[in-house]
Formats: sequence, structure tokens, C-alpha cells
Amino acid sequence: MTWNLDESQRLLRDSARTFMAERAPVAHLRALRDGSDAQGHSPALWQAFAEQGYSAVLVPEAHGGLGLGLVEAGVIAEQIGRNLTPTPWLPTAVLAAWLLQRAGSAAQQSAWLPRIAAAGTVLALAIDEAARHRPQTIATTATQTGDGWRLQGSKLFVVDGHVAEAFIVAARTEGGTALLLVPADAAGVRVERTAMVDSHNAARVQFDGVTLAADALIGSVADGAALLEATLDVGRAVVAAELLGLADEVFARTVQYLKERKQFDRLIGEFQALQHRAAELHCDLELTRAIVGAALDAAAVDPAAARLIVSQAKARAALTANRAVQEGVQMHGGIGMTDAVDFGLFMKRARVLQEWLGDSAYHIDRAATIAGY
Amino acid sequence: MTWNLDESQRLLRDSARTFMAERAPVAHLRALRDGSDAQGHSPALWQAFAEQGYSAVLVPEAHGGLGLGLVEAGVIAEQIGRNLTPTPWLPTAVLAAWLLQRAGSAAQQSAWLPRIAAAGTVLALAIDEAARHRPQTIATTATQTGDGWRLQGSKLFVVDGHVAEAFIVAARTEGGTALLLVPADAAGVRVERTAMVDSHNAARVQFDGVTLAADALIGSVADGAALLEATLDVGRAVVAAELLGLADEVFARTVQYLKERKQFDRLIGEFQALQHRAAELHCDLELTRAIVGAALDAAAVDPAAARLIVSQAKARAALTANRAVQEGVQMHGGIGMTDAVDFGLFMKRARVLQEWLGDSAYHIDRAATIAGY
Amino acid sequence: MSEIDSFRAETRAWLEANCPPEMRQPVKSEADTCWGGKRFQFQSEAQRLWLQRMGERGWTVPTWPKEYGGGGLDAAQAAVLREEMAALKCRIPLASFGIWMLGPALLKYGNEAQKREHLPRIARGEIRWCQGYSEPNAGSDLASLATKAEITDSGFIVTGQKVWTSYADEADWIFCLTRTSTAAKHTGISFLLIDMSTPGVSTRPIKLISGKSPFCETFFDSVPVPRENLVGTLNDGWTVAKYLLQHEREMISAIGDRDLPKPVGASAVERLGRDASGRLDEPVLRAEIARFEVDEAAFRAWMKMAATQARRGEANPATASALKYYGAELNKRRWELMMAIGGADALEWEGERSRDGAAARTWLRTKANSIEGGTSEVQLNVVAKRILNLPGA
Amino acid sequence: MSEIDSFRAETRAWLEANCPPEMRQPVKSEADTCWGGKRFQFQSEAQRLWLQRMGERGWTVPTWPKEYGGGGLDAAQAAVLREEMAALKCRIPLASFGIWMLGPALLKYGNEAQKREHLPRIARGEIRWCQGYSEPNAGSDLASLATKAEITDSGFIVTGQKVWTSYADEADWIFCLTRTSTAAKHTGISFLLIDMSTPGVSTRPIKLISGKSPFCETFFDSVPVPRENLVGTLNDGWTVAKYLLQHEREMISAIGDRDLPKPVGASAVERLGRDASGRLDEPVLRAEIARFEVDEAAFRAWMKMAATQARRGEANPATASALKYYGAELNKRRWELMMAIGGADALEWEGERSRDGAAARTWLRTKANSIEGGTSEVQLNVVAKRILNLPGA
Repeated sequence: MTWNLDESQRLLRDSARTFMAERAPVAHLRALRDGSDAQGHSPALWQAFAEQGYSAVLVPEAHGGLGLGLVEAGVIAEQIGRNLTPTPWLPTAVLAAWLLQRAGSAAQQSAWLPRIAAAGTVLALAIDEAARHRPQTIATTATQTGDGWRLQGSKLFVVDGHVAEAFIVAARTEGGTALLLVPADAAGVRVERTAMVDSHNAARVQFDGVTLAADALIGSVADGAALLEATLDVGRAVVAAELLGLADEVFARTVQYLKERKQFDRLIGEFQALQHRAAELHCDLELTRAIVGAALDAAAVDPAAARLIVSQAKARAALTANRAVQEGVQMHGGIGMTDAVDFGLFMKRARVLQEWLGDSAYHIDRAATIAGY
Repeated sequence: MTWNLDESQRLLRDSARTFMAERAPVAHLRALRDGSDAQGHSPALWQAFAEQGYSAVLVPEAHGGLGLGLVEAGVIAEQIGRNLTPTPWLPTAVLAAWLLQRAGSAAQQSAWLPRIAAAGTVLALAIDEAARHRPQTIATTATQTGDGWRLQGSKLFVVDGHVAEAFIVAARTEGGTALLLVPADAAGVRVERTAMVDSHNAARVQFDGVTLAADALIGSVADGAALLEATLDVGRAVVAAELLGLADEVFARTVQYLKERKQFDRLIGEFQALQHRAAELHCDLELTRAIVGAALDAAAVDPAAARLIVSQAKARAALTANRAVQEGVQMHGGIGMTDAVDFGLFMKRARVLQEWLGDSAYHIDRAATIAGY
Repeated sequence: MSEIDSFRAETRAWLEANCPPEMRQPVKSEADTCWGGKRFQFQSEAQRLWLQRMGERGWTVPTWPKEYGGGGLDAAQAAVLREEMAALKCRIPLASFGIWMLGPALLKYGNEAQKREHLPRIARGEIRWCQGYSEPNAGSDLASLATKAEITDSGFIVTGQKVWTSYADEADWIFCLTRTSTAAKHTGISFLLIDMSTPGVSTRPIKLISGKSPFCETFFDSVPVPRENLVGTLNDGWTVAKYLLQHEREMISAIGDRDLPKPVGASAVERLGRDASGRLDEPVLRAEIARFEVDEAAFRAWMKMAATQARRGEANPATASALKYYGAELNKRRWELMMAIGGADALEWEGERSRDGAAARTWLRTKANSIEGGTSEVQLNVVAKRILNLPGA
Repeated sequence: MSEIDSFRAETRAWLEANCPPEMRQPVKSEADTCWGGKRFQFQSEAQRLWLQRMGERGWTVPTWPKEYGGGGLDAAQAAVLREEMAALKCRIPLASFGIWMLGPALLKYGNEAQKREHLPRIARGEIRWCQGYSEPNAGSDLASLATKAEITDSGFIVTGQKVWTSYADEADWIFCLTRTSTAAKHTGISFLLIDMSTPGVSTRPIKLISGKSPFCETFFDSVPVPRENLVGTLNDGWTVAKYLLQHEREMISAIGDRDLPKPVGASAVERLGRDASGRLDEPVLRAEIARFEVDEAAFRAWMKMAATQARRGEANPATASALKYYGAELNKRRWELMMAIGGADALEWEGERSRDGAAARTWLRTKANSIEGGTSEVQLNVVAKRILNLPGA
């Protein structure tokens, strides 16, 4: 869990905290944004992730990775959240890495896992097709041809899609769901970068009759749906950790401001109405920390058995982060509305993380369905 | 509207305010409760309602009534709400009176409306069959026989059912919905009084093969469903006014307490956290007042066209009253939890009024459905 | 024909004859608004003409006295003018802080010379004004302002900084609260009118999180201001400011009523579709929207009720604070829901498809609703004190 | 076999031999709780025997020293005992404010004579204690208490009134905060032990909105109290009280963890059924329940986290206040939902069908959760001050 760490996990957390704060603080995002960076992330930083081992966290040791688990991924995500670090880490080193180590063929694993561990590639998951997350209803089709696949459809909100070397595409096919590895330079693939509110990176990707070899399939068609859901749940737990880190940071800055800012000849932190709101938010943060930790623990053991708690954690983290950024802006007053301070950036990023892999409404609904009502 | 009153409506409000406060304040309810009164309401008070004209409000002048409208009914309900007055007024003089004057045959109108106006009877609407309000799905059946009806089924939450002279029963029948007038002493009718949390009165009623003459039907079977819905919406708007009155009274008492009670050497009304909560509740009360008034206005013109705003008003009034009683008890601290003060009685009554004719969840859902989503 | 009826007939005839057809089209974007002032670029000849004609008649400010450039109409006539303009769909000829804010203050607290000097030019849209109240270290506690106006023989020397001055970079003059005495917080403030072309005045736009810059910082570096530009009594500017703040809140709380945006529920169905039972195909989101729409309907009813009560003189003036509070929070909720409905589409920030991130930028803009014109916290304080009469608020 | 393993084996063997089968059945109602005391009516011989056997072994208070009637176990052994009792489903032999509250205070602040006098009788369930803290005009501001303890040669004369004394009408002794000096609010309070059979002590049950009377008013009319019944230093009773309050909050905040009630969602489906899509056939209620269950799951996770952190000594002591606050509000939400699910059935107040209005009475009872043991407002103040370190709370 992000709170119940053993010694080596604490070391990882401390290293990630120092690393992100020094190498990729909010100013790093600002610089990329204000410079209208073509990639939207820093390849040098991504390389440094490899040096730190962050890109290798979920890659088995046999493939040059660290062979660690989701708790460690959560620890890193939390620090990314605190610093709004733009990095292809989550799609590549969490989603793709987890899926490949779980279900990839020996050839796929050898081809990709060492490169993921070394931050030598960027992979992106292409799932969503409409504005809202609905992974159960996929319109993109994969047709089995004589010696491979033909892929037709379009995807959006493909996080880091514009810099990906390849996509992992979920498609409907006879007998189930196909998860296909598609090189970005394959014929028929068209990538359009979408500038996002949070100055992070995503793309719309069209697959227009893309032909693929038979070995593009990850796992089996029969297991495809379950595999996709497990991968998404792994991602959701880690995104929840990123939201937690973001909310923690915003709250810490807000509490600090309450202790410094004077209005009506008093520190605004003396006003009881603000105190109570801050105290309630503290409670929200603590229970979010707790359930995000529990979700990471559970998903680390078996994502299929952790569906309920993962949805609860993602929903709760989204709600808490939303409240934290809103209170952060409100308690800062006008200055919170300016681009000069960081609160707007936190608010924007929180909104994207809320949406990503399903927002609170989606996950509250899913939790009810899983719980049987 | 309960706020946009003309001169005669203001006079009615002032009269009702004085009358309820003097003749039927909360102490009146306590006396009935503590004496375990067999009827659960005071027939003398009901008679006095007639003297004041309250029972005659919706009865046309031709039948000895005042021929007034729903706004006037709302004005009276508000004062009933303030005083938790136990009275069969709403089922008899609002629900039954409105339905009969709208759709009753000449014979039914002559038989019942003058007696309603004179508070010479009690009528009760028997709709609900399960714990939650679901008037769309009625299991009770009415079978047309050679010369009349045969009624089979059971009803619950029949407000004032244990003292009713007759029931208006909603039943499923071939071709639509039958609204049948059923004397309480008809063979096959079994009435069980249910003691309610708010010390008001209700019953479970069984109709076991009750045979009725053909003229028991109010209106037509084809119009039955629409007529039932309109009657319910009239009732909902008036219940919303009762909730508003209750919430207003609780809030007024709570604000008063904030100005009197000292803690930590200060009046508790000085604490900003409580001030802000009280100010928010003030807003809730004002917007509830406004929408309840608008709903009464609209339902007075045409209940069928007022379905959306009636559901919005009933939902909003339930939410506001709920918040008002909860804050009332909380801000009073321990003393609010004792039976010696009235807050518990307000809380209990608010809960029953919330449920009656559909709670906030029911009406929020209905509003969405009516609005087309 | 009664007097008011013939006024109505004349008004309609004049409007039909004088309001250019282009000025009867609905406003499409902020750019269609006419703000006037020395540097204003008219969007069209029709816009210029419409302002000129209405200004000449004094109908940009129908109820101001004629001698100050107004129309000299009484309340009933002004209502008729509003109704007839609405009937013909005439655009408002001039949007102006001079009309909305400074004018009322001058009419109440200005001397004769100030009225004759400034009001007609406001009415004709010749001078664009902005408001200099807030300061970096004041915020909600407006009266703690520090911009210094040193008293000299001929007037004042102003030094300091204002913030959140709307469109200061496009304004000609600014009305300002300044500190003329440090002896007491509220009674050491003076209300000054400052020509922004005076040397020493400079402005810098503030970039907001929405990416837009409707506000500025405005700096005063030893700016000389003549004595005749003091409005009201020296050191008693707070009285003028309070009067204007109340005015501003009423204005802001009325904004919500102007045009009803498309219902959230309808937008949601349009975008997300229905399930087999005919309901919005997102059960929890549907419940959140439906709950919001109940509150929104109730708020609309409240605004109507408050307007009626105000007309009758039955309203507590602090009701404007209650409405301002609730309306701001409601609009923030609306746009949180709109973002949820918009999903990934609403996260886009540039490009045609998203109209340059219109949804996201509006969503971010709404976060200021509960800060500008008095924070939600300040409004709740006002309600607690002035409506509920709670002690020592 | 390690020492702790052999302790476990012995413990299990002893429990199996000594815990009567009836005492291994789940508790059915409050009436099954053994409270002890002079006037307690045992529900069964098994209940009496179980208390006697556990009392003799000191296992009603496993970690208290043996010389005071305790079991003298260390933390690890006590954990084993708890685990083995849970494994055999043994009931708690004795519920007691003496154990939960007075005991810890006496162990820390009592003198040797007091410990020897009172602790063993608490351990054996011979004396039932109640707590006299709150007063009618004190409430959350506990330290403003007025019950006077006049100092005499032999001790004190106590006059005044307490309120919210749980089960005072069934208790033998009461531990009380009394005012021994009016010079200062917090430093004029003394902690006294009072035998309730002393002339001048009387109690009156308070009828609650749930219809039950677990609390009393307790009156002291010139009640003599010997000097040796003062715990701690004269005028320094607030120190003892604060220590106990902290203890109480931890206890209350831990209550939620004891047994998990049936999930609200499952109850709802059971009662209300599913629609064609398999969802609870009430879309908005379903959304409210689902949102609640997310918060409840998170709260449960938080309680576990806090327990772990407390064991490691990493917890801020004020965390108990945060948990107490949230748990109370959550439980109130739970019962609002349960009432909605129960609908008309849940509104019944008497009769077999509703088990005498069990749902409604529980619902009303939960409203006290945010008042008793420190109001939610007080807990938020504590969190703001002690965890967030906000100024001047």
C-alpha cells in the first residue's frame, strides 16, 4: 500500500520524491507547455526514469526489469501526481508492461519488456472510442484473415499516443476480444495529437484496414475481455495513486496558505468555516490513502478479484482530488485563478486523471453492479 | 404560491397561523400521543377545521364549499406543517375532495363533497402496496362483474385509514385503472391501524373479495391512470407545502437557539462554521419556498402539465426539511435528542412526509424521466 | 390612448426606424458587445450607428436625468423601453462599467461639476471606465487596501497597485479606492477618478487558468490627480464603495437570469444516448444530473420570487448575497457535470473540434464565480449577519 | 513450542473447558450484555458463571496488573487471548465503564489505596460505574461545568447536577468532574469518586427521541464525599478528564469495526428487487447507496490503516477525533438510506412486524453519534488544531 510500506518501498518512495521534485517539478510541465514542445514530454527525463528503475518496476527480472509489484508502481505514481510530471510512464511501464508480462508470448516479451525497462520505447493503450469510458462496448473490429488480422476503427483519449512506437488496441472479434500490438508506422494508422487541458499528451488514432501478422495478438481472443479488464483495473489503481499524490500536494499547499494569508486582520486559517472544511478534506485524504493502498494490495494479488475495491478506490480518489483542487482554488481566492500560481494546473490535471479509465460516476456505477445491485 | 399571496390568501394564512398555533400546536400532538388516543386525532379539532373553512377549501361552492384552489390548500398545509397538527385534512379535504370535484359523478359529488366541506367524514386514499411508493405498478385487482365490481388486494401506508369512513382504492382492471370508493364497513374490508414513528395515523387495509356496486367507480377506467396521477400530484404539491412549513419552523427555532445558547463563553451563533451552515440552510429554505409556490401555482392550473415541477418541488422540500431537522438536532446538541424538546417530533414527522407520495429519490428519478432522460 | 400607451407606440416606431437590422440579431460571441471608449473598434457601422442614435436620445441610460445625458424616463417608461427593445430583439447599445457602476455612484455622491463632466460621456460611450478596488494583499478584505493618495496643494499623488481591474488595458479612466489616511481602516479611504493617460499609470494583463486575460494589474507610480476628481468626502470613500458593491452583487446575481442555457439533462442524452429503458445510459451520472436540475429549477424559481419581492420593496437587501452565493455554486456544479458529460472531448484545449477548448475554458472560468464580486464565504457571512441576525458575525 | 505458542494452547484449552456453550452464541440483543454491579440481574446461570470464571483469572481486564485483579498479560498475550476468544466465539464476559474509562484513569492517576480499593471490584464486575461529566449548561464546553465540591475538613460536599450519565439509574458508583475553585476554568476542577448510595444522590432517566432511556440526569444535593475519593491532585481533575476523553473517543471510533452490518446495497436489493437490467429497481436511490458504499469501504480501510499506524506508534493521537467524526456522519448516512429502503415499513413504531419499530428507533439513535463523546464540530476543531496545526482554532 502507499502507506503500509516496507523498508525497500520506503526507499523507493523517498528516491521518487526527491527525483521528481528535482528533475520534474511543476516548472518542468510549465516549460514544456510554454515552449509548445513537439513531444509534450522530455525524452531525457524518460531516460532518467530508466536509470532510476522506475520504467522497470513491473518488468520481470528475466527481462531486465526489477520484478516489483503494483505497490511500487503506486509509490512512483504518487510522486508523479504531486509534481504533475508529464511522462509516458503509466501507459508504457504500467499498462503495457503489466499486460505483456502477464499474457505476452515469449517473443512479445523478449521484444518489448527489456525495452520498456530501459525506457527505450513508448507504448500506448487504445481503448476508448467515445467521449466517455465504455470499455465494454467496443466498435473497432479485428477480422481474422488467412495469416493475420485486419483492424478497422478509431480510438481517442489514447494517452501518449502521439509519441508511441506502438499501440495496444482493443478490438471486437469473432469469439471475443482481441488485444493487438500495432506499430504506429503500420500502413493505415493515422495519429492526430490532441492538445489537452492539462498540457499532457494524448491522441486520436485511426486504424483504417491495418493488416497485422498473426503474432500481433496478445494472449487469446477467449481471454481477451478478462485480460483487458484486468489491465484496466491495474491502471485504475495506479491512476488512483497518482490522484492521491496530486490531492495530497494541493492540500498541503492550501493548508500552508491558510497559515500565511491574512484577511480582516486575521490569518484566514483562523476562520472556523475554513478550518472545518480543511478538517473534512483531511478526512477525505486519509480514507483515500487507505483505500488506494488496499486497492493496490488487492490488485497486486489478483486484479480479477480486486474489481470492486479498485472501482471504489478510483471513484474515491477522483472525488477527493476534485474537492481538493476546488477548495485549493477557492481558498486561494483570485490568485488561485491565475496562471501564475500552480492551482489551475493541478485542477486541470485532476480533471484528466478523473476521466482517465473511468470517472467517479462510472466507477460508482460499476461498484454497484459488481456488488450485485 | 405560498409566498406570492393576494389579500384574501394572506388573511387565510394569518387565520390558519393563529388557529393552528392556538388550537393545535405541537403540545396537541404530544397529548394525543401520550394518552395513546384511540383515533390519533381530535374529532373536535376536525370539526373546528370546518368552522374555519379549511375542510371546505377545495369543495366547489355549489356543494357548500369555498371553491378555492391549491394555493389556499398550500397555505393551510404550511401551518399544519409548522405545528405537526394531526388531522385527516390532507387525505379528505385535499386528495379526496380534489378527485371527487374533478371526476366524481353528480351523485358522488352530492353524497360526499358537502360532508367533506363540513368535516363530517374522513376519506383515505389507498394506493401503496409495498414499502416504497410505486403507483405505476398496482397489484390490487378490480374485476367487473355483472352489476358491479369485485375488489381483491391489500394496501398499506393508507394515511388516516383507521378512521376513514371510506377508501378511494386504486386497482388494476381490464382496460385501465379503476378508482373505487369503498366503504370501510363493506364486507371483506379489514383495517389494521399502524402506529407510526410520527404518532400520526395510518393503516394497512385488506380488500378480500369486496363486492361493490357499479357506481363505486370514480371517473372512467380509461382515464383512471391519468386521474390517479393528477390526484397524487395535487397531493404532492400540498405535502411539499407542509414540509416547507415544518422546515421553516425548525429553522426558526434553531436560529433562535443559536442566539441564546452559550458554549466556550460565546453564543454558539458566533461560530462561523455554524453561521455558514445556517446561511446555506437559509438559501435552501428560500429556494424551496419559491419552487413549492411555483408548483402549487402550476398544479392549480393543470396537474398534468405540472408533473415536472411538482416532482422537483416535492424532492426539494424533502431534502430541505431533512437538512433542517438534522441541523436542528445537531445544533441543539444532546438536548435535541431528548423527547422533552420538540426536535425529535419534527424529525419524525419530516421523515413520514418525505416518504408520503414518494421520497426525494423517487421524485428526482421521476423528474429525470419526465424531462426525457 | 393613455400617456404610457402613446409612449409605447412612439418608442416602437422610433426603434423600428432607428435600430439597424444587424443590431436585431442575437449576440453570437463576446466580440459582438459594444464597450465604447476612445480606443474601441466598432465591429460594424451598424454598431456605431446604433450607439450614436441611442446615445443622442439618452436611451443608453434611460432613467438618468436629461441634463446628464440620460433619457429622463420614469420607471414605467423605462420598463416600456425594455419591453419594446426585447420585442424587436434590439441589442443593448452599450455595455459599460460607467453605466453599471460609476454612474450610480456619481448620481448619488458626485458634485454637480463631476456629474456634468463625466455622466454625458459615459452615456454616449465616449469614455470607457474600469474599476480599481482590489489589491494584491486585500482580497475579500477590501478595506485593507494600501494604494496611497498623498494629499498635495492641487490634489493627490497616487502610488500603489490594483488588481482584478477588468479590461483596464482597454479603459480610458479608472475609478479607484485609495488610502488617504492610515488612522483608521474604513474611514481613511477616498474615492478618486483617474485619467489613465496620466503619466505613471500602467497596466499588465493577468493570464487566467482559462487562458484568457479579462483582468489586469494596474500600477500607479506617483500619479498626479487633481482635487476635483475626489468623489464624496475625503476619507469617506468607503461609503461610496459599499453602495457600489451592493449594486455589483445585484448585477452579478441577476446575470444568471439573462439567458437560459440548454438543460444539462438534455445535453447529456444528446451526447450519451439512452439505455433500453429509455434512461440516460449512465445511471449514476443521470442521478447526479437529475439532482442538479432539481436545485437549478428551485434556484430559478427563487430568482423570480426575489425579483417580485424586490419590486414590492419586501426584499432584504442582503438577499442579493444569498442569490449570488447560490448561483455561483450552482454554476460551478453545472460545469462539473458538463465536463463529465463531455468526457474526453471536453478535455481538449485547442483545435476546431472543441472550438479551442470552449467547454474546458468555460468550466475553468466558472471557478471564479464564487470569488469575484465577493467570495462565497463573504456572502455567507453577510447572510448570517444581515438576514439571520446571528451575533458577532 | 515457543512461550507464546504454549500460552495459546493453554488459553484455548482453558476457554474450551470454562466458557459455557450459551456464552458462545452470538449476542442477540442489548439485553444479553453483562454489565455487572450490585443490582445486576444475570440473564442466565451461564452468564454469571462466565463472569465469575473470567473475573477470577483476571481476564476481564487481561492487561491490568495481577495485584489489582487483572490478568497481568503482556500485549502479545492479550492479543492471543482476544484471538482465541474470537475463534471460540466467546462473548465478552463484562461490559463496564469501570473497565473502559475509570480503570485506565486510576491506573495512571490513582494512588495505591484507590487502586487496591476499586480496581479488583471493577475487574470482577462487583461494582458498576457511571460517568458524571456533562452538565446541562456545559455541553461541548465540558470545562465550564458548575457542579460544586465544597472543601471540608473530611473531604467535600457536592451539590449540582450532571446529565447524560449513561445508565446512572443502574450504577453503584459514579466518577465525577466537580468544581473546587472558580478562580480559573480549567484549573479549578477535581475528579471525585462518589458512592451513589450516599444520601443526597438521585437520578432521573431521560427519555430520548428513540423512546429509550439509556441516559439519566443525576442530582447531588449536599452529598458528602470523603477526602480519599479525590483522584489526582486537587483542582487538576481536567488532566484526568482529558486523558479519559481521548480514551473514550478511541473507544467510540473503534465501535464501528466490531461487527460489520449487512451491506446497504444488499439490503436494498433484497427488499426492492431488480429491474430488467439487473440493477436495483430505483435508479436514484441506487446511486445514493453506491456512493455511500464507496465512502464506507474507504472508511473501513482508513480504520485499518489507523489501527496499524497506532500499533506502530506512527499515529497522531488526534486521529481518533477524525475517525470519530467521519464514522458518526457515515453511520447517520447509513440509517437515512436504510429508512429510504425501508419506506413505509420503516415508519412503523410498534408491533411485531417492525420489531417495535427497530429500524426507526435505530435511525433516531444514530443522530446522537455526532453529539455524544464530543460533537462533530468539536472533533473538526481538534483535527484543524492538532493535525493541521491551523492557527488559533
